[in-house]
Amino acid sequence: MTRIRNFTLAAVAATLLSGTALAETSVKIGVLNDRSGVYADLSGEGSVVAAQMAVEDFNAAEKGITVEIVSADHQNKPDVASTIARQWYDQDGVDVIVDVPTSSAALAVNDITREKNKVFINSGAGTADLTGPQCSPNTVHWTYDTWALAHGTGSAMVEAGHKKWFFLTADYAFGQALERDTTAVVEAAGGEVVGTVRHPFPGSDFSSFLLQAQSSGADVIGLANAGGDTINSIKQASEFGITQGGQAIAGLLVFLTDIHALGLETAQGLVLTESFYWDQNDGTREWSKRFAEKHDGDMPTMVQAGVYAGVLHYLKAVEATGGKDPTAVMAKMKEMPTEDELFGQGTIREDGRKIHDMYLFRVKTPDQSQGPWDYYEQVATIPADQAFRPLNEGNCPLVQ
Amino acid sequence: MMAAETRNARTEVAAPALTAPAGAMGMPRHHLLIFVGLLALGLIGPFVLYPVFLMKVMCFALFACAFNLLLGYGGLLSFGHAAYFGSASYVSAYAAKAWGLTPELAILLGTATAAVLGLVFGALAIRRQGIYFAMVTLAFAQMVYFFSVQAPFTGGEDGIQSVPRGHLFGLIDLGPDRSLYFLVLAITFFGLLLIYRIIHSPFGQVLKAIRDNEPRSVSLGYRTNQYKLAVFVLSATLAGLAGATKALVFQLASLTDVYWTMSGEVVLMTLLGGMGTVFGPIVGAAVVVGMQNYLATLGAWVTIIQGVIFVVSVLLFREGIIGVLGRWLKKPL
Amino acid sequence: MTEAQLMERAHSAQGSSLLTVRDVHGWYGESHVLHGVSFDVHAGEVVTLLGRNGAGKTTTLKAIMGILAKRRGSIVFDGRETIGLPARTIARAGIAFCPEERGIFASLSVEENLMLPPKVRDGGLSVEQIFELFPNLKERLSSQGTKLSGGEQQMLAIGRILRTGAKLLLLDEPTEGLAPVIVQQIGHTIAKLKRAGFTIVLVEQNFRFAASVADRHYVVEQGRVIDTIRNDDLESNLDKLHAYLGV
Amino acid sequence: MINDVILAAKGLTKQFKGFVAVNDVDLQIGRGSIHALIGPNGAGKTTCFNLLTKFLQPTRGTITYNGRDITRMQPADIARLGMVRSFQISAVFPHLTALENVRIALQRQRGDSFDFWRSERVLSGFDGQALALLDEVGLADFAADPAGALPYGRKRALEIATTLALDPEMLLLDEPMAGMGHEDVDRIAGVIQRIAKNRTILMVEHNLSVVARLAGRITVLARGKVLAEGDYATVSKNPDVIDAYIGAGHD
Amino acid sequence: MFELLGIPPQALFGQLLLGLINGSFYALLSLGLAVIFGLLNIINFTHGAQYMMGAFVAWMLLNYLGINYWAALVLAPVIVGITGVIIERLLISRLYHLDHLYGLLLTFGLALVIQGLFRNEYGISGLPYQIPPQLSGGMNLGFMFLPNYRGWVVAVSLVVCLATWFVIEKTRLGAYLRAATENPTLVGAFGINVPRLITLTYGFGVALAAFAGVLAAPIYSVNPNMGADLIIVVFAVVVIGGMGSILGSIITGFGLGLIEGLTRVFYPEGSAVVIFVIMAIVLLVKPAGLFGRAA
Repeated sequence: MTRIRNFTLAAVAATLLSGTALAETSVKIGVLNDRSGVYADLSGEGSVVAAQMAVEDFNAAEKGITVEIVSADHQNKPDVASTIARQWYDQDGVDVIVDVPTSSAALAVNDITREKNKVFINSGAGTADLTGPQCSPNTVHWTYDTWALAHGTGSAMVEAGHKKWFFLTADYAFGQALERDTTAVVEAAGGEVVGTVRHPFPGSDFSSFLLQAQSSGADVIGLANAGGDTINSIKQASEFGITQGGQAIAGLLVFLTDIHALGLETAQGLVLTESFYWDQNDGTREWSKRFAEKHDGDMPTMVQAGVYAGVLHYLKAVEATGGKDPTAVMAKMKEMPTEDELFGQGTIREDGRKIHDMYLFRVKTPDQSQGPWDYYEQVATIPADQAFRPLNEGNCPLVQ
Repeated sequence: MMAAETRNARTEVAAPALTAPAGAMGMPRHHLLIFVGLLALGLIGPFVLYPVFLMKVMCFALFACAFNLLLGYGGLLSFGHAAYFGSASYVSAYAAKAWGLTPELAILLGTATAAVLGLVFGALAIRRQGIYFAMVTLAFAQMVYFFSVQAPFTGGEDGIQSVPRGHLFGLIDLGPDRSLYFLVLAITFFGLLLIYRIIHSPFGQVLKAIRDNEPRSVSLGYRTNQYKLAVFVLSATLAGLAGATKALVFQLASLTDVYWTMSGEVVLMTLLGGMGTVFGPIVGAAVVVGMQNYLATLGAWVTIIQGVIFVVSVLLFREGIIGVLGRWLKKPL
Repeated sequence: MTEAQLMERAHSAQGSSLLTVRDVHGWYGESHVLHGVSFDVHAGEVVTLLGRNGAGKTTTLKAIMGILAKRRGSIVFDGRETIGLPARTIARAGIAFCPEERGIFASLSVEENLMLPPKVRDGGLSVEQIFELFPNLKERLSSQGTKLSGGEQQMLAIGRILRTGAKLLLLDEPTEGLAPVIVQQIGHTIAKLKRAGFTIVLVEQNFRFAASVADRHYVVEQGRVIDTIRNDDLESNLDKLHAYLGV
Repeated sequence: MINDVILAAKGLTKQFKGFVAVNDVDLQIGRGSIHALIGPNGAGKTTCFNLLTKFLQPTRGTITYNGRDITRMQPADIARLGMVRSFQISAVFPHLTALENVRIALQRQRGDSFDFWRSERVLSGFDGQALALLDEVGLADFAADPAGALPYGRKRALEIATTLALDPEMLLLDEPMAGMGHEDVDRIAGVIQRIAKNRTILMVEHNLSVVARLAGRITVLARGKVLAEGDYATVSKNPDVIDAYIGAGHD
Repeated sequence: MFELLGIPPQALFGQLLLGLINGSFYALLSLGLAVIFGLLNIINFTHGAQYMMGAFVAWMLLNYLGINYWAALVLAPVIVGITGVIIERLLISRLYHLDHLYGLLLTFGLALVIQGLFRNEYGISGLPYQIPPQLSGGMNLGFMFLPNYRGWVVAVSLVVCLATWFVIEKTRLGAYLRAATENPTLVGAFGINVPRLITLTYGFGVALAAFAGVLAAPIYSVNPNMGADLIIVVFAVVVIGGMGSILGSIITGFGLGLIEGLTRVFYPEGSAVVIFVIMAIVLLVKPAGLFGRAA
């Protein structure tokens, strides 16, 4: 079940040599994500690489912390995720689970982590419920959530004059949540929703729905779906000349790797929100270059970046508390401000929400692109204090 | 219809004495011994292996045995048994979580749902035979799948999560894995004994006759469609029992349980263990679940291995593990 | 009379043997139907297999044609052992089969049915010659094969194997269920075919018909050939035959 | 004319795609008789048989059994009325023992039993009866053998025992002698003769000597129609029948 | 302007046309299944995987060998068809003496293997395959913008379906096929190599699936699971059509595409399930399917 990446560094020797006073702590990190499915590229092996980099950059060994990283494939299924998480906690001595894309899997791991009192640092999943009704004292939601994406993309698009929206929504809980959140934002910003079509999930042919969107007179078509559905929608939108026809496409959950798969020819002009892009500043570029060297030349996604930053912050808390007691470590993580090269400075809120800036990007045209992985131009920054759902609106029981 | 060849191969095997030496419950002694052995394994199991894993094996063993009742003894290959397994899992999860039903009631409700679904789909599906029957059951299962994706109560792709295990009869806390384990063991064992009894009941006799030669059964005055429907419903119900129990074990009901690959998996378990044998599906389930558990690191290779097992079983190994074993021991298992 | 004597008598009847069947056993599933059939057919002659229902006549034809799944013994056609060969190879060697149930394909038109069997060698009849034999067929070319009357279907079933160039025709009860006038027509046809040099093995229940077309008759019972009667000797053997055939 | 008619068909017709297999057949079977249905190959005997046993639905015509119209009934229900058929190829349950084969039929007396919760030991009450029936057809020693492993002739015997277990009022036998050796033919003929007491039997049979020996009344079919009817002597002298069997020459 | 159930008729035409496009895939796939079923009596569960292989082979030809779409349209079906021939000779041919359900199980296992192998090698996010330049862009039909490629899909599918129908119904080879479907023994007794006919038929049915796969590559993402869900819908199409006739499978395929297209307008949530609902109804009324021969 667990791919043991024997990453135990010669901790004892290191401790003796460096002569630090810290008592030796051994930590086991489980990277649980999609390794073969639709999210394998945006999380997958890259997240393991990111976690390893965090351990290295933190110099764990020198600090007397032995770190072992294990990983497994949850196949985007909540039952598989829950089985693995259970077994990791019960049998394999895993202390912290990181990444876990796919909302259903994340919610499952969220539950088990609380039940077993361990630590869960989510980077891959979108559902804002993790810090809303389902919030847990044992969970940190690091990278993004649907509220942030909807808000970023929705408000920015309306501000840019795209007032009339048409939603192409995957007909299941996640898609509906995305649509609902975005609708609220659009309407708050003075836009209107002129139509919605709920497509079966998963779907392969979206032409019929796109045609309905096209004839709706909307300024922008919001894609409230994910993964393969989004890719196919964008592909077919380009085929039907939607963007040439003057309508904009807003991907509500699109990742760098999706753009990579689609190619700029198809994806150009798409507007999307992310919390990290490799080509933002020297810090991100330097780190991403190191990442790419270890990962077949692929640039990191924001999910992988979130895994790095999350693991780093966790290790800092372990170091600070001198142990790995989950309650103490969680308290420390929330107390300490976060700081890393990728997300800059930030905080972790009471409900587990990691707070940082979000960015609105537009996908470049093939002409604008300088080379491989040069895909985004930054349109706007959504400051940290506006990027995420206000603490009191999430219905998180931890927040009184 | 199904497995005619397999069974022909077995005819030389099965030469039970006129009155088989009967142990308790009218079982031949070697069957009784196996049941006792299984029970012993079940009791020792959680002290040796991870109990949650064992519970999963048991749920799937029951599922596979229920499926085998239909395929191995009814001669009907359903390619949509996930529908009953999964819908029961959803209903019991929802009943336990949203209505706060006690676990035994939740399981009962889930099982009853599967029974009703089995009755409706079965009544339609038995109008076709052979490959058509398989395809029709598959298509019905897809309808259940789409319904599960879209119905609000199933939670779409999130599934129904954090299902409370609750207190059995309102008394015994099932939270700890161990206490739940023994409930699951009891349910599984009850299910297996019931299936055994069905196979060896007057009804089971007629069933085997219909499987062997339907026109002849008709000419003897049996309304064969009613028997086929009855076994379909029984099989769906027991599959539902397995699904409902699984929902409590994992505190989760999800789309995986109703997806068509689940229907394929149960066929694989049965085929691998030995269809038409009493104990084969248990072994098949243990092997398949164990493989999924311990080979999970191999990623897509698990699917490939499963596919290869399918192909090999069909080409070379149609009797399955227990079927072969039974031939060696010259005793039907 | 022993088998060997029988064979000898048969041999002396005409020239060289085109088909030599020796001790052929055959099974349908688990039921052992042929128990050592032996007989010969000489080039250019018409022989019948007579016998009661279930005696093994049809099975014998199927064994020769190679479409009986389980068969043993020896069947030599045109100097070549065929017992182990698949039906298609036997067909290519020059044997053609017209089954009892006629085997007209419902999804094929009359023309397609007629043109279906491929030419295996030269010397077959041309389509025009077949139309001469069976003028009815010409008018019904485009209709569905099974829409023809029973007699027309039989003509089609015989007609289509004449095209192929096969030397030996195996006809299984070509008169079955047909009106007398059609039976006569088929009898004429067989006579013409004989004149055209075809060798024919005929399975018949219709004894008078058999008598009117054949050179020799083999009597089949219990999966064996138990007697052979030259057509010329038929009158004198009538009582014996009636006993054999159970009428 | 037959006085006490048990089974009657009127205007029975079956059309298949494009051809008429059974054409306007009238048939009357007298109670307690052995009635044979004969005719050359392709005469429509088996089709007729399947129509009477409801395994095929007639295109036209009516069938009455004991004065009751059964034209639209299901085959299983015909059996419940006491009219049971056999099959041309042996129809046993190969994976059940010979005893269980017979018992399946005996078990029918319990009605449509869906009692899956009961042990099959409740059926052991039938074992004595089943053994007696097996004994009757000379199969007592094979009671515990799986039926599939029996030789062909014994399978046919087992089939008869199974049929008898229902104690049918009327038996329909589809070529009971098909594919049998001499000794078997005699044995089965004997069995049929024995079981015919108090029963009506309608049989399709090719073996004319068997028909001559067993059947009191014979209906000859040819090309889907009734050609002649009567006892063996009458029928065998009928020139049409002789023509149909022996056939007309072409000159 | 009048509206039909709240939809302007122009929009309706557009949707019908799109339904027809989807129907093209159903028709091609169910035709392949019908051809294979006719002669082999096997429901080819691998069909979806073979459709996927068609798309992947096209992708590989382009990316590894630089072979363009047009050549791939011919080459990929041939290549995948050859793998089908190998599968039939090596595996399926061993099952003809068994119950047909074993064929279903075997091909199901094969589908798992093939999909797993592609997943291992290429992941699941999908690979890009561009619409060939000759077919990019589209035309404005007034009531809708029809991408040229979609138009091409409908046209070429219709042509291929009709050509297949023609070959099977109107040629000598087709006569062999139909005859062998009815009575393989007799056809063999005429000197025709029936086993080879069966092998080639399987290869051809598979090639049809692969052809549909190549057609699909530029509009759907090329991914190992693309056939897995589609094939189950096609099974339903086949149950509705009834496997009876070649023309039946074509008509049912296109027809159900249209019905599904309409559902997308009036009740989009139900569009994935409408075919299964129709199947249930057809089963109730006509168990043998619309064009099926009675069982």
